[in-house]
Amino acid sequence: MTHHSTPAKQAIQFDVIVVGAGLAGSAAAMVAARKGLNVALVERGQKPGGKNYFGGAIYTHAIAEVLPDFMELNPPFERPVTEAGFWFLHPDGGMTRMTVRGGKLDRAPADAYTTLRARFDPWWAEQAQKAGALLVPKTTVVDFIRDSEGAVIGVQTDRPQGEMYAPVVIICEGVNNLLAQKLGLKDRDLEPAHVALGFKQVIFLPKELIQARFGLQNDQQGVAVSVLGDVSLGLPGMGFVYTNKDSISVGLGMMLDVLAEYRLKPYDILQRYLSHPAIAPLVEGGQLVEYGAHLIPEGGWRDMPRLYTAGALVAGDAAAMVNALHWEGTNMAIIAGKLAGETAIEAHSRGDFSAKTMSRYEDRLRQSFILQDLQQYRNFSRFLEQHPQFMDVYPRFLNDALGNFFTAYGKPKKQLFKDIYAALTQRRPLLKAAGDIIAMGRSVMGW
Amino acid sequence: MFHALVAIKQVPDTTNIRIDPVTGTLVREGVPAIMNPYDAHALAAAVEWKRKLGGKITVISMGPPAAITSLREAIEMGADRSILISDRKFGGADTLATSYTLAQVIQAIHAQDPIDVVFFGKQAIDGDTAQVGPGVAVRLGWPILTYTIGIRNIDLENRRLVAERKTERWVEIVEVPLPAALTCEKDIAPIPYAPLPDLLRSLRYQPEVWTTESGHCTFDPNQIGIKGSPTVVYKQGTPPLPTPGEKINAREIGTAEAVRHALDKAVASGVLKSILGGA
Amino acid sequence: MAMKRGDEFTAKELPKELKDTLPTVYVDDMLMSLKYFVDEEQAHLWIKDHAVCARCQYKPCLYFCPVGVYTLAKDGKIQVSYQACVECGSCRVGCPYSNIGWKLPRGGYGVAYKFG
Amino acid sequence: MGVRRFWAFIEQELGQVHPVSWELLGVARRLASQVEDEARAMGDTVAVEGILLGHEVEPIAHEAIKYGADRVYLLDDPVFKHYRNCPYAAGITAIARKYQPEVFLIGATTLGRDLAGAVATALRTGLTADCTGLEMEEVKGSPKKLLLATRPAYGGNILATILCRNYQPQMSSVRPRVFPMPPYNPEAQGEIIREDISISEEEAKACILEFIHAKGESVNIEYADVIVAGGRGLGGPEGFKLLEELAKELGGVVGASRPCVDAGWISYAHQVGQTGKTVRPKLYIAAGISGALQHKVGMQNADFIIAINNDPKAPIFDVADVGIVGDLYQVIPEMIQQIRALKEAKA
Repeated sequence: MTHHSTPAKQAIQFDVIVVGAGLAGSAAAMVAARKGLNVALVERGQKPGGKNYFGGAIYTHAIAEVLPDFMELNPPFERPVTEAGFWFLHPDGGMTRMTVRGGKLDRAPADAYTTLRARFDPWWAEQAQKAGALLVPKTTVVDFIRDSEGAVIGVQTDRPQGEMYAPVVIICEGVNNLLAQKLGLKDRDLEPAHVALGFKQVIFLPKELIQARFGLQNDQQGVAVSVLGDVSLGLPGMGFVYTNKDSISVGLGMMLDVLAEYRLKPYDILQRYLSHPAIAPLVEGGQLVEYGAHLIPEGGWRDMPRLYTAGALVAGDAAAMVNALHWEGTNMAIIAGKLAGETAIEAHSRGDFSAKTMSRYEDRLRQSFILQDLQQYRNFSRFLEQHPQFMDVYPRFLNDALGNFFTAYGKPKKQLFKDIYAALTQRRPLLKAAGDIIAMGRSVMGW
Repeated sequence: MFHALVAIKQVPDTTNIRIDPVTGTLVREGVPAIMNPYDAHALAAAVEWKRKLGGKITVISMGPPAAITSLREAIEMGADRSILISDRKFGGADTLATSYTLAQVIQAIHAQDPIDVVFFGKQAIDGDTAQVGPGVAVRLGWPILTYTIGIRNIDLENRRLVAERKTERWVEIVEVPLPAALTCEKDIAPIPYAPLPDLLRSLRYQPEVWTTESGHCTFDPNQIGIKGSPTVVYKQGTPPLPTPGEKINAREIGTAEAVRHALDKAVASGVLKSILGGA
Repeated sequence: MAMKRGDEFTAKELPKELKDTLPTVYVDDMLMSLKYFVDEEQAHLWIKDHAVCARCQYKPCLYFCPVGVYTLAKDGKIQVSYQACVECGSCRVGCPYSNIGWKLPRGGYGVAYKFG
Repeated sequence: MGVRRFWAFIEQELGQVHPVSWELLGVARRLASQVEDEARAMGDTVAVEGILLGHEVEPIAHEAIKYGADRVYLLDDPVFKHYRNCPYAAGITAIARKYQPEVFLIGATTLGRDLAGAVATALRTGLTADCTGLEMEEVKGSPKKLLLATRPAYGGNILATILCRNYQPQMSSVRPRVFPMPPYNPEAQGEIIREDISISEEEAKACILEFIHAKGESVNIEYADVIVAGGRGLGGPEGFKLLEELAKELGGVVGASRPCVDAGWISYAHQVGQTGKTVRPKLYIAAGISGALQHKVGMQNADFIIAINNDPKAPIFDVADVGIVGDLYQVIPEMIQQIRALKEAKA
């Protein structure tokens, strides 16, 4: 922490410095720059998106809040999500599918689009540049500059003569929130039990082949599914499959503590998942164009840092804004970025960057779904931790039950229901199962 | 005051090119363009000497409009001025036409603002010809030192430069009069991690654009582009995929036998002949 | 029942028939698809104290790193080939002894995803 | 009655001739024979001629004749004692203008590549660099056969065949050790023409102050004939002592893949591959190297590759001429023994 009383002579001065040109950062920069503020959007990668890796799909309701006419600017989405749901993989090679298709999902613009971050993020940052923000690439922020009262008045980058000054710094550094920790907004680093390691392959396949294999008519249709059961060896984790224009993203996320304790190699698990009899035909003949991995802050509410201090705000993954159950993180990042940008505008109009003014950011978050959802699901990740059955026992039960249900093998139906009942109670006594359901209900409803 | 000119080229990042395993062709989809790595090290050397002697650096690049990004990156690395030489008429130029075009531009700049040293990269990683540097030097009538791995001294008063150049058998220390041209190996200088002010300046810098009609410099239409190029690509293909050699399993036939078999094949190929003291 | 730290950390074993379903994959094959701007001068990952690694019985870092940066040298020390790193942070967070030095690479260096 | 001259530059330094010079004479002879019939039909003759510059180097001219040159143009002058770009380029340009060769080949060595670019520009003609294929063939629209020069581009991912239509001479720099050595005929007869072209030291411009011969640690793996390279499979720095022993036995140097250099087992000067050096040895022995693309790019041009790895699936086997699946700590000592035995048998 370097303490400067007055900025250097020809100091590099901005109204707002945003750290990280990801979904939250570019949104914050766009909103602030639009109101005429002099914004520096500092990105450590060669270009925005180069350091980001996700499932994944982006929700357009959040984009629309920041950029209402986004469809006219033809955003580099991959495919609209016209089919979503769950696949349960059975260890015996079978699969049960529960998906929703068409109907509401066929609206245009769609609710969600599958996306590739190295293609989308540069476009998203470009909108911030068009609004007037200055994108400063290839520069890593390593520390803060604070005034005598400890208010943040700038950042220290790792470049020679690397100080940049601004009364408001918006931290969108991503899941590894070392800057938020350095600023004292969080007292300890991430915990293995609260973060999932996502690892995935992007596999090139000709468009027609993707459409044939996933039952899609054209490239204006796409699939986004969560995959449970045998995908993560029955251990806490969730797989996914997303169809892009001419590639598919196939991967999974597993709790880091599980990977560490069972000493599992992600690339072995991914290869096993890809060769599962229900998945292999979908990727067959494809060419690996990229493998990557990224942490997901599943802890949510429990791991959230303080969101503001004098002269600084935290948004996106850096603030652990992820709701694992609903696959939500990108929309929260974008809207939190927007609310941070609005707070910066308000502070500049008042000329007051104290913690009190900065706290308006948290008020805005409370009024939005972000803090309400995160608070409601605050116990969900602990619940999952304490009830691994939802990753192993119940998906297997569901597979067996539905498997039996759909096989007519000439026994009286009474026997069929006995078998289904047995398939559950062998694995989990009825009373305990009931308890699990209630526990899940409470953790989801936030009681 | 020291005035260096650095000629750079924007090239596809060949280390990033994927070969389509099925067709064996080059997959160029989305291959980013970068500053030719050898040119970046040449520019880094120029920046080091500009900082030592005081002065300025002009960077020129012949290429399509997209090359502007590399010319901005040159400002980030410490250049003061960068010029894009871009015109449809320059298209398809081989090394002879390229050396003519660059020499014309350098002479035009030299006339207004005398140049002490012209820096080139050893070669471009997409063409690997290493001919442009010597070609430009001949047209300017300046001495050229290729494969330069270090500059020992630049004496502006006595108009002398002393540099180290690497040949296959030794390293030569050579002195040449100024103005002189160098083609540089990567060892000549590390790529600087640019100070923030230079990076910010490069973000706002708009490189100059010289064309055949922009009036900055005249070009003989018969010596530029395809018209000025004696060599032309007659046909192009991919090299045959190497057929994998024989794989011997030492665990099955024993280490000694496996090694004997491998050495026999090596001897048969004639590779070991000169090594083992054969004729 | 969060993961225990330090000397209390103990590895668990999957049932054998489940473990046998895991293939062994050559991580280098997957890494070939990745583009890096390698910082030849500065490594952004390091082992804080090799003596701590020597005491670490289970060395989970050799397994859970998604790109296999950590390997065991013949002399028992942990080798860090930082060039393959994709900056996910798992090692910093997952090492039972928090014995891995981790910082972001210099601006512009490190992994550069082309798809993401 | 014209003479269609095929020229080969005889590269020598301190009296020692670079073997590529003889390979060039071999190629020039093959190209000349490809146009012999056409020339006779047009009433012309063909000639394979050498170009030699230096000081008191006449014996080399005689050697050139024994390797197939009909004639050698000799520029023997103190100014040419050590290779310097300006005097050599000026001298060659002068005699090329005088004798108008049809094809002019120069070795793609560091010296040759330095020289060829300057000469081609001075003669305002075409030059194709680093060729791996040369043929004289009929080309639509050309009265005489033309030189088709094939060369690698994009780091060897593409092979391009280049043509130089109406410019003389058609020049190309030729990659060493691609073309065979021509036969050596001790009784061959030929003519030596001394050209007295004097160039002043002032015109020579460059002046060499000192030669530093590569010695000791400074490893020059880029030009080594034999490289014994180690990878992660060695498991530790001591593995390189074993490779050093084998390399010494073969008069070669030790190379390494990137992971070893990062682990600090060996210095960066030894690194072969995309971020290290590109090498073209006669013999490349890869011990414990997986053979990731970034490494293969740097060593796939070796003449002969022996790969040793205990993993049969290792990608290195795809580019190796012969692969041994086994433990390198057994295979390498055995190889050292057998090579010593081979050397004794030869001595």
